[in-house]
Amino acid sequence: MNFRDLPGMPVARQSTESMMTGEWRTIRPVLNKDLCDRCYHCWAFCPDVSVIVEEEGSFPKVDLNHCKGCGICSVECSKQAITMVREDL
Amino acid sequence: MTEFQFPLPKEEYMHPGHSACPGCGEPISMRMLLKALGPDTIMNVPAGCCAVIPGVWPAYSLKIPLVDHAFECTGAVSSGIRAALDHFGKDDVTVVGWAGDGGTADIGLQSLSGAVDRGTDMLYVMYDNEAYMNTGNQCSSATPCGANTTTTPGGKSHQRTKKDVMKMMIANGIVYGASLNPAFPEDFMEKVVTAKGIEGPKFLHILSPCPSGWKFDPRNTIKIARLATETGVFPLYEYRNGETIFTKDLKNRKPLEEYLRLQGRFKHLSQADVEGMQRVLDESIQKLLKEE
Amino acid sequence: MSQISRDTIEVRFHGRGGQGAVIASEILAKAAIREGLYASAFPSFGVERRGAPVSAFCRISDKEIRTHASIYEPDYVVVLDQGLIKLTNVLQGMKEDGTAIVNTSKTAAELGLPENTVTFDATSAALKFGLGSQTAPIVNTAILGAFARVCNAVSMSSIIDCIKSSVPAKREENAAAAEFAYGGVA
Amino acid sequence: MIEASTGNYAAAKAAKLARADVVAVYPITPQTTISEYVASMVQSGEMNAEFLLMESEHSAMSALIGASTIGARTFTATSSHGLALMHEMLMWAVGARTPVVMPVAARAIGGPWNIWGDHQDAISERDTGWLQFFCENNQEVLDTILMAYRVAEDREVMLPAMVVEDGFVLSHTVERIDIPDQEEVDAYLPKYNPEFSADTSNPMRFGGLVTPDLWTEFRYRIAESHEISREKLKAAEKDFEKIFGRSYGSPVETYRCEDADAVLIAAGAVAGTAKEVADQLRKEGKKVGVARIRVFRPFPSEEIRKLVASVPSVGVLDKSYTFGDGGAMFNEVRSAAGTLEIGSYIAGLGGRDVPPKVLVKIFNDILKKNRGTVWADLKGGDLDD
Repeated sequence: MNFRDLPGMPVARQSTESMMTGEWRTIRPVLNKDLCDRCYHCWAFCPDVSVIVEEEGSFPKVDLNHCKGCGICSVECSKQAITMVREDL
Repeated sequence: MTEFQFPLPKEEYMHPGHSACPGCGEPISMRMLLKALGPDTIMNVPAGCCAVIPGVWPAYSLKIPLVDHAFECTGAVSSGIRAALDHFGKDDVTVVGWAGDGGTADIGLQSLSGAVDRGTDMLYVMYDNEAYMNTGNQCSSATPCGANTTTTPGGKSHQRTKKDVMKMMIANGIVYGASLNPAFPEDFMEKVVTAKGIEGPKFLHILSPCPSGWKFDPRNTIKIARLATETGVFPLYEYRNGETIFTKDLKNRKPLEEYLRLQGRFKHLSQADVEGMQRVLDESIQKLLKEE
Repeated sequence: MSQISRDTIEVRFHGRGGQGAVIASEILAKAAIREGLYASAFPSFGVERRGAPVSAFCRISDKEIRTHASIYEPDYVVVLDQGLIKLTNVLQGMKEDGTAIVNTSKTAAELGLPENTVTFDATSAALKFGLGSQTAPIVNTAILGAFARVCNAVSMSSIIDCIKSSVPAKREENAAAAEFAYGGVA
Repeated sequence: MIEASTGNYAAAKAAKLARADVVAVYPITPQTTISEYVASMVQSGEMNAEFLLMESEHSAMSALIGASTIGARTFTATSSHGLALMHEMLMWAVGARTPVVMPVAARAIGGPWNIWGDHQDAISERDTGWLQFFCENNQEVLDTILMAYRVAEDREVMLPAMVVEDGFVLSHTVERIDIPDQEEVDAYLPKYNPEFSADTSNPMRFGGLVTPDLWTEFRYRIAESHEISREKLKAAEKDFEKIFGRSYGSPVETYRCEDADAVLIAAGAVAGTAKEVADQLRKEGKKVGVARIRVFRPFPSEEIRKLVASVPSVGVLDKSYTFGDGGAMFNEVRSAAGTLEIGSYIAGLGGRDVPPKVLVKIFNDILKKNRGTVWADLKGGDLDD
């Protein structure tokens, strides 16, 4: 990008979706569907908008491109269905 | 724990990929707040974590307009945005000033007071991570007694009580005030929706645990937030028409120690210190219950 | 040498805070402007307090006034309070052919002022028309009437019009006081 | 319509004629009556603006940055400590590209206290990126505010503009001015129509975090807009002359400079007095002229370079002092002219009158080609009697 490409005002409007914050992660959430009762606490408390619920009733999925691996979902899961697993294992 | 099915509106007003630290409490509350307010919202933010989290230019994480400005002027900028919207007949747009505890309780207090005094129709949010976190955990006037920060090293020297901005704002003339905790989403959402429906200056105090500053495992953000209310450290209440109503039970409280021991910022406290703090907390809650 | 072109008339008012010297200078400028002339009026920018000596200035010209400096060599000096004569040299810098207009019941000679002094009892005139009180008469409009009689740069009718549109209260009484003064000066 | 008007009344009228949408004020001498006039015009319905009473000048500027981002035409006024307090937000307004227009009733800055006029406040903001105009009289105050909106809000400029009137010397002096008709002003000044404004139907972030990777480019774009504003201002003044029949020779007005042996460069109301003195000195056979810097930002380097090259001796009068070497305006002139052969004169600080006799001394000193910094009205100084 050179100076000519800048807008006349410093307006930012490109979605952060292109930022691959999943790279920050050292542990990742793994869901045990046998235990999950789809309470969606994992979805509600995710700071990174990285738990995806496609429609009501479906199992939550993790957007690994963006999930930073904080592990809040694993603690807030009402059925302890999420475990955090080391990325390199 | 509150049982709820699909507890929040599904619509997202935040993109993934923002710059918050893993486990940060701020984007959880921001996400909930926007779900409650909907798209007809314009927000303004000062310096602080809230200026960094939405992303590095040209990337931007929210799906509402956001206006950046300097540290001490959140209230004033909200007033200006509101005035312009009113002038153009856009009174259906909610104006949100979203600032941290330093930007509110310290450097931004004058501007907030001015905006409340002017009767600006705005939702002012103090997301409270109890220190200057964006500069690396320096003590603010919202830092609790005894907490370790880089400017209260060791923590023991910090014996001031947390500044009660809500009381100041009530005296200043807000039409609605509430404390909000993202660990209680239904209560959180209800209060935001209530506030949105009232015209005038509203002040929301949101507890925002900070894993790096409070020194806890990021996975415990919501757990700690919940304990803050369950122990009585962060009572949940609503202020309206001169009355304060507690929205979560304050009578059956968990021991303060459960909350403190999860956080490295309090690890230097002796058992006697903790007991002393429990006594102070109990006394203050007795007082609160009498006021209700 | 005067650095100001003589096409310009320069007036300096001396009064006490609250007597209306500043308003008088502004009314005079407004009246001149109403007549199509150029004028400027400004107070001495001091720390003004009620009763303290103040001065105000007015320039009138048929050309654009570019000078933005105080007046040091006035063509006219207008004194709203005879007590000021003892306190300050009200005639300081006045041109040799200049004229002083002083609010007093005495004569110039009695006050030790030179011949080119016109005296008029503006205090009595003000009280006659109910402007201010015995202790604090508001004499500015009356003395403007006297000034208009002495200096014909601006017509009396314009001054009267501007008094009526400028004074905050008792417009007719102020105008009448000015008319009375205009007729009463020898 | 011909009226008797103080500089402050002229400034308030200009805000009304420009149809400012949002006005935010905080009182400070000698600006206060601007706020009062606007308040009464809004109160009476003569002016249709949102009127915000702020708790500080910092907040006034902050509120306007917010309002401008929504797409509102914005107005405030300040002086001295108020301007200094705004400093941070002056910088912000530039970076955010919010074209706020603000008269400054220029005044000394304490301590100790001094409420009177000089240029220290405005001149100290020369690095903020605001366009800065210095006016000679009250007509120019009104006219320049209208022109300032035209230039500031141009999509290729998008910079805030400061219109400086000398505190008291203009702000509180009644002068004859011609107040234009609303229809004429409407024809001259289109509605503010920015390329971007905060709108919920097209959400974006106004500001954001810009890293070292692009900061230079953003700063360059501001510098570029300053350059563009030069031509835009000339065009704005030309159009102004067509409609209103007045112009001011932006950016540098020269008066009897063509054949001059000595030229005094000055800004603000004192330049008018200097013109009178130049006429007088010419009658005495001294060939002197006056160059008035009307536009201080962007600095008219090219015009000044040409002028200085064409005149045997030049001096610059500053109503402020920059602690370094001479006056700020002097330093700009010297830098643009590329010569050390220029005199710096400091006078008229903190409300001290600059009478013709001081200007005569300065002209004579310039004619003698004295160099260095001269405090021209210093009691006991080089030019004292």
